[in-house]
Amino acid sequence: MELFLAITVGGLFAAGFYCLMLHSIVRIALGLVLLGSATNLLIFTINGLQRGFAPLVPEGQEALSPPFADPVPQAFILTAIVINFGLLALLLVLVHRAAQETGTDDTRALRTELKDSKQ
Amino acid sequence: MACCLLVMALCIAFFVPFIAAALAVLITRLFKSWAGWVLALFPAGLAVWFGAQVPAGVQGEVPSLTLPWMPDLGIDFALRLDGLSLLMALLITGLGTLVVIYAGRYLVHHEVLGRFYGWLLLFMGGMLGIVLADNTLLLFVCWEVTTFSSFILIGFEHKEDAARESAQRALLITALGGQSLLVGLLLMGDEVGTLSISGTIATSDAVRDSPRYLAILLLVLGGAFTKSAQMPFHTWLPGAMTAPTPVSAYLHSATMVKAGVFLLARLSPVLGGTPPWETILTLVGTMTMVLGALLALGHTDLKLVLAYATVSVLGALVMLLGQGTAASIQAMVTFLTAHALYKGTLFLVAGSVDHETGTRDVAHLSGLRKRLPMTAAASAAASLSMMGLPPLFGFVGKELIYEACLEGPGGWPLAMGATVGFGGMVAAALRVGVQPFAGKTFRASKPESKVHEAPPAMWVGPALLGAAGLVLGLVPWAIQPLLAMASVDIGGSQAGGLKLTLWHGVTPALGLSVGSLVIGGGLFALRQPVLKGLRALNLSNHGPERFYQASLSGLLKLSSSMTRVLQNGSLHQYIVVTLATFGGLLALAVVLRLGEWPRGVSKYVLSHEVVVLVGILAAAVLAVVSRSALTSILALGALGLAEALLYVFFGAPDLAMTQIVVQTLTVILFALVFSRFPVHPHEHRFRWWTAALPLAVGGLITWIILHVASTPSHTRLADFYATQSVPAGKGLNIVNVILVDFRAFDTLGEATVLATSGLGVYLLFRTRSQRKKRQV
Amino acid sequence: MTPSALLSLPMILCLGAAATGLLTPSRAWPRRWLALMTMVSLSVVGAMLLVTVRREGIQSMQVGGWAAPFGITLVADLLSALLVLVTGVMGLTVVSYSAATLPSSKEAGAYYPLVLVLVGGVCGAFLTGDLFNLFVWIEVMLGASFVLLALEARQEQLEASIKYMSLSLMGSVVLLCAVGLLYGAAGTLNLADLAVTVPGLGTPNLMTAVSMFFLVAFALKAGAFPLFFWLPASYHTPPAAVTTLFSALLTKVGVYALARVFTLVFTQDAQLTSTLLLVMGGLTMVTGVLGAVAQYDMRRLLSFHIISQIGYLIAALGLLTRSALTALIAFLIHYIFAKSALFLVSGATARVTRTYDLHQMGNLYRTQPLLAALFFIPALSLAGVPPFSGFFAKLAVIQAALRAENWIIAGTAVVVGLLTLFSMMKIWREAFWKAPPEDQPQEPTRPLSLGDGVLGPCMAMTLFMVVLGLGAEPLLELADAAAGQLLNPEEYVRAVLGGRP
Amino acid sequence: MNPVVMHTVARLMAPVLLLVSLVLAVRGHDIPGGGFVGGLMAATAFALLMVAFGRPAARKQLRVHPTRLAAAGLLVALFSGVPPMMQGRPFLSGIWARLPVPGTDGLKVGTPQLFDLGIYLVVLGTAMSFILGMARGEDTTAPEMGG
Repeated sequence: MELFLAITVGGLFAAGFYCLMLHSIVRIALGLVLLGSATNLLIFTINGLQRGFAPLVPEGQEALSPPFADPVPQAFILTAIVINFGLLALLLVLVHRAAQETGTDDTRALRTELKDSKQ
Repeated sequence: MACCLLVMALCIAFFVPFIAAALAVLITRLFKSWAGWVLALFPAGLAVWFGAQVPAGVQGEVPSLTLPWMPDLGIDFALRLDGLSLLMALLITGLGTLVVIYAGRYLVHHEVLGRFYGWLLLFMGGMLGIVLADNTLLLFVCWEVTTFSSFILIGFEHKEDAARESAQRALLITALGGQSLLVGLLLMGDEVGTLSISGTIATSDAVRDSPRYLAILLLVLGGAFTKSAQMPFHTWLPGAMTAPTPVSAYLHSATMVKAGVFLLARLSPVLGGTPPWETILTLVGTMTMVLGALLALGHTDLKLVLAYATVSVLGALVMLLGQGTAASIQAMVTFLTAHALYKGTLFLVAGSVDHETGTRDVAHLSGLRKRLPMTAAASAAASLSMMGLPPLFGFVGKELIYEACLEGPGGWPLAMGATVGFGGMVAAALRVGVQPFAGKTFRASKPESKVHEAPPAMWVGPALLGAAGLVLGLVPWAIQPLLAMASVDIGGSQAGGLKLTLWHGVTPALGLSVGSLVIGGGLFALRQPVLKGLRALNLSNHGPERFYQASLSGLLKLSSSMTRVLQNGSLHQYIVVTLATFGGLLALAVVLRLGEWPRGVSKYVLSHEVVVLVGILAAAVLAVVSRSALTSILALGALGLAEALLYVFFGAPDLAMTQIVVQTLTVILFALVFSRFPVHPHEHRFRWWTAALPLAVGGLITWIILHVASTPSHTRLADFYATQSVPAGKGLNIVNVILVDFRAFDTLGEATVLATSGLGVYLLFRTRSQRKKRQV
Repeated sequence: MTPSALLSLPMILCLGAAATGLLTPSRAWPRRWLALMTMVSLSVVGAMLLVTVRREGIQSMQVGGWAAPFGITLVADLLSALLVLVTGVMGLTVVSYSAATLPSSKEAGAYYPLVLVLVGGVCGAFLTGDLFNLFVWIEVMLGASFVLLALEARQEQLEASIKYMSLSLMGSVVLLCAVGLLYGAAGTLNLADLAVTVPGLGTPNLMTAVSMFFLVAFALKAGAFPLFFWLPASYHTPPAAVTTLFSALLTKVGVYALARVFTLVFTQDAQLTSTLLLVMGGLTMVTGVLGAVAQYDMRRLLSFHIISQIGYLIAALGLLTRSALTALIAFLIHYIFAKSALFLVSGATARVTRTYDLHQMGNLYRTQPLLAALFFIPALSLAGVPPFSGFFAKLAVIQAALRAENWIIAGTAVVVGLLTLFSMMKIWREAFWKAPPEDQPQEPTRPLSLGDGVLGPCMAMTLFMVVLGLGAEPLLELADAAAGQLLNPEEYVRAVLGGRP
Repeated sequence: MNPVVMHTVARLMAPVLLLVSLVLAVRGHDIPGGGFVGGLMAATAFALLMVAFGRPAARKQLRVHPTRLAAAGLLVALFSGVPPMMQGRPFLSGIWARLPVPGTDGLKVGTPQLFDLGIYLVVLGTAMSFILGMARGEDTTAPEMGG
């Protein structure tokens, strides 16, 4: 399974990076979502997968005995998902505001940076 | 005890100019037009103190102190007052006193006179520090103090373009040399294991025998030559004449430009006496001397002529150091002193003439001696000294030079070169020191009645200096012990035994002296054709000057074109370069270190998992290639759901739940943003060559994941949590216990990010609606 | 107070004050004073931490009481403690400058809480001993910086924010991958635990590959060539106080993290990684300073200089000798102060001239003497002119390069110093010396004085520079000790893991 | 949809959603769930109110400004780590107690749960910032209705 998931993750990375290379900010944001998913799956895969067996201790027991899925990457991913989501929302609002100002989401419209170095 | 007091006094002497600089603005404000006299007390006091040290110095007493300053870098606060230092210190403080008095009058109405004094005294402190320092880096620190204070002084009339231009040029050239010097000194320090100058001198063989000797020598010479305006670095000095005249007199003739010569003298026991040293110094020095003299004749501006003549003299001094014989060192020391006296005078005289008549172009000046008698007398004494006529001190110095050339390895050819150089100087002296004052007809830009003698503050300095040249010429033995001491400090005991006499008898040197006078007289007589010829040649605009201009504009061009290429405002390009860098580094690591095929990765897969994986990839591809925004968004949603399914299959229900919720919200957010503005139809078409880079990076990441996945999995952390979650964490859901207990700190940060972005979103929308409101 | 409490206090203080600030009424004064008080306390905590570490060695604390590597560890070695102290001082400087310069409507808003969050994130990044936690604190810091940058929502700021965010988030993705891969390869993310575990894994090649992810991620945060684009694209848009805060702290976290992982975790393939760092550092120096030379906007010029100075730091890290790391730390501290002073002065200049465009300024040497002095000293210091802090810092770098016989880095450092001087003097010539352009109405401006509150923070920074220049020895000694700790991880490991091997 | 039906649905569903969200948050320690998902669920309840009754009404129902809610949540989460420091234990150490609740063998309560409650509030506040902010952003053409 790791083999196939690794290929999928690579594919997701490729798709995400491809989106980043497009001239549209919304597509860039979309690419970042894809990259977020790719990263989460990477973390999920990385320390070995376990079918079934969620890391929940059965009621009344003191400890969980193997086999069970590694809870550590899950905790990492949960944290990462939330962080990604928060920052993505911020980015989208920025895109939204910038588009209101410029009327487009094309990155080529974002060139006021050059204003003074042309002189 | 007495020794202790002496050392303390030395230490205080080091700081006096800095204290004076700090007080300058205040004192100027308090004493107004008397400020010059008051401030002059500081250098005057120092001069007296240094003068009082001469007898003890002659006895062989060398006060020194070493305080640890930055032992980690090997920098000590180390001072040492040997003969060479003493001579230089006397020149610096003595001339400094006169210049401070002079400037008080010269710039009396200037609105920022206080600041001017501050910078001038700061410079004096740096200069004094250079000559007193016994640690190469302390010397360097002071060296740079003189560099940037002279930058400000050159650009003192800063609203004028020429002043700023010259200040920048001086700074760039001398700072370039400074950097070179720094590296040289550091390398030298590493060779001998100390930065102490006297320590280095004691183990000088280590430097000369080192394989890095040549590099060290060249780097140090880079510093000395730029500071002392040797060819081809001389171009900053004539430009520096935009500084007020007192500054030129002080920095650009008597002190700062001598710093380079001083440094060479100081280090000649360490670096000198080798074939490269002799060759380079003699060659560069002679060339500078001759060219400087030549260039001096091509100008009629008093200060420019003096500046080029100074270049010429600096060349002579360097040439003498290159010879390295006892005689040449003695000649160097003597001539350095003579030059400081007469050149200081002539600059101050030029300032007075400019101040009183409103011009300093020789072509428009003559017959001033009646209106400016004191100035004229000082000028006469100084220019005679410059010409090397007896009974002035310049004559003593010049005779020594000829003798040294004849005796030294350079022999007759060098002596001839010196004669030609001095011939030029004679002509220059006639032009600046004699021509404006001589002649019957009065000529100046103002009517004769309006031109009168400069105020006392402005003639006392030149008069004293001129007189000093005369007195020392008549009684040279008065200064002989001091100069002898300095010679010994440069050339070792074999350079001792200096004998100064005014009359040597009829010697070959006297013949050369006469020769140079004849050449000089001839050049002066033919001054008009010479001037025309030299102007036609336009020497100062070729060679180094061109090079400086070209490299400056080349730098600016390089800079702006590089910025246009790199930081061109295109987010697309930024992303591509960033991605390419990432991919490139990954490829490097994979090619160099991780080339073998990953083994032992599980290939076992269930059919429903394959379906989900294919679904994920298909959704991703759809999201990427679809031209419809809606399709892309929906594909994103589908992708999230498929991902959640994977989490369910592999034992992560919390993850699945969160993933579904978050992905739903993401899709809603995208939909909202997309619905807000007309997304003009995306012209993007899927292109394989655009996809090559992302695919390569994705492939590399897959490759690395496979390698990681082929290592055995680690269960240490998971086992701990599985056994501790219930007893210690009081929770059955291990993932949740990790989030709120084992790694709650992460969650705290996560919550902060979330709250911050919520705040940001809210604020961004608010600013918009507020702006709308204001518009209404 | 116990040392362990000291370690968590910076984050508790900053985040607590940020949250409390948002709960206070929307007025300027409560939020301003809360921020000021917090920064003062943070500086005190930083100083206490530094003293404790200096006296008793590296301090560590297990958050939640879970032994490393199972919980999250906070660790303060000399470098961390020093950086926390500097962060506190910078926070105080920026807050007091903000109080003097910002309109009260802005002060009453979310400005101070955001600054506090940013500072808290930076402290967290400096103090954490866990790589995933480092990721989290970097995101905290980034999140706050995104909002601060976009706060006024003018078009150029929106643009700048979008560029800054896109590239930063790309870096975060790489960082998260790096962390994930390292967990997969080593089974732990605790730095001390990694220092012990990694050599025993027997997969040095894999570690090299993983280290590339960290290199890219942190070099991007640090603003190294060729990953610095976000920096000049954004730093010239927010108010001067915000730019100062960013320039003082954000890129430093990247440098700090690079130093941390490449001295503690990825030491197996030092040949390759050092070479990469050296190449990167050298090119960063050169491109940064060349970028600056052509600029005529004061803040853009200064922004490019951030990059060139980062180059020195990365090159020093690449040399990886004790003297090079000493130089790195001394340089880092110097440069935080120098750069901040210059940005603060640029803000003060803009208050007087109402522009950042050098073409439009002039004659400030006469009209604003104090401002001129407060520009001149940091400018010289940045260019490495003695006797200011920059000289000794740069000297240490050059000396380290010479001793390592790396002539190229030494030469580059020297030449870049010269070009830095050139571009600083360009500001001096244009803004302070030349006559102001004629179309610029010459309104008689009163010279700024210390009483205005604008120059106070500039003055403080400049004083630091003079003190750190003439009295560089204590800093150098401290930096040397800190470099010793970096190069000998045993003490770090012992402090975190206790007796456990 | 018929506004009356919508109002009724919202009035009925919102409290239920809030209740479920609290359960998710509190029980998250033992079963899948937790402060994050709980907070989002609560936000959904207010979103429902907004859809039914409009933005101002939802804002009023929330009572507290959303950013202040998030700030308060952050403060709660931070504060849950402070009591152990008073005992000389590290920040964020768990303190547990068992409340005697009749009919059970006691209800366990602890600072980690308080922490999770803080997260719940942060998420609720943030989600409401998004939702209310977006809703305000939406009617940029309409005159601002206060709030």
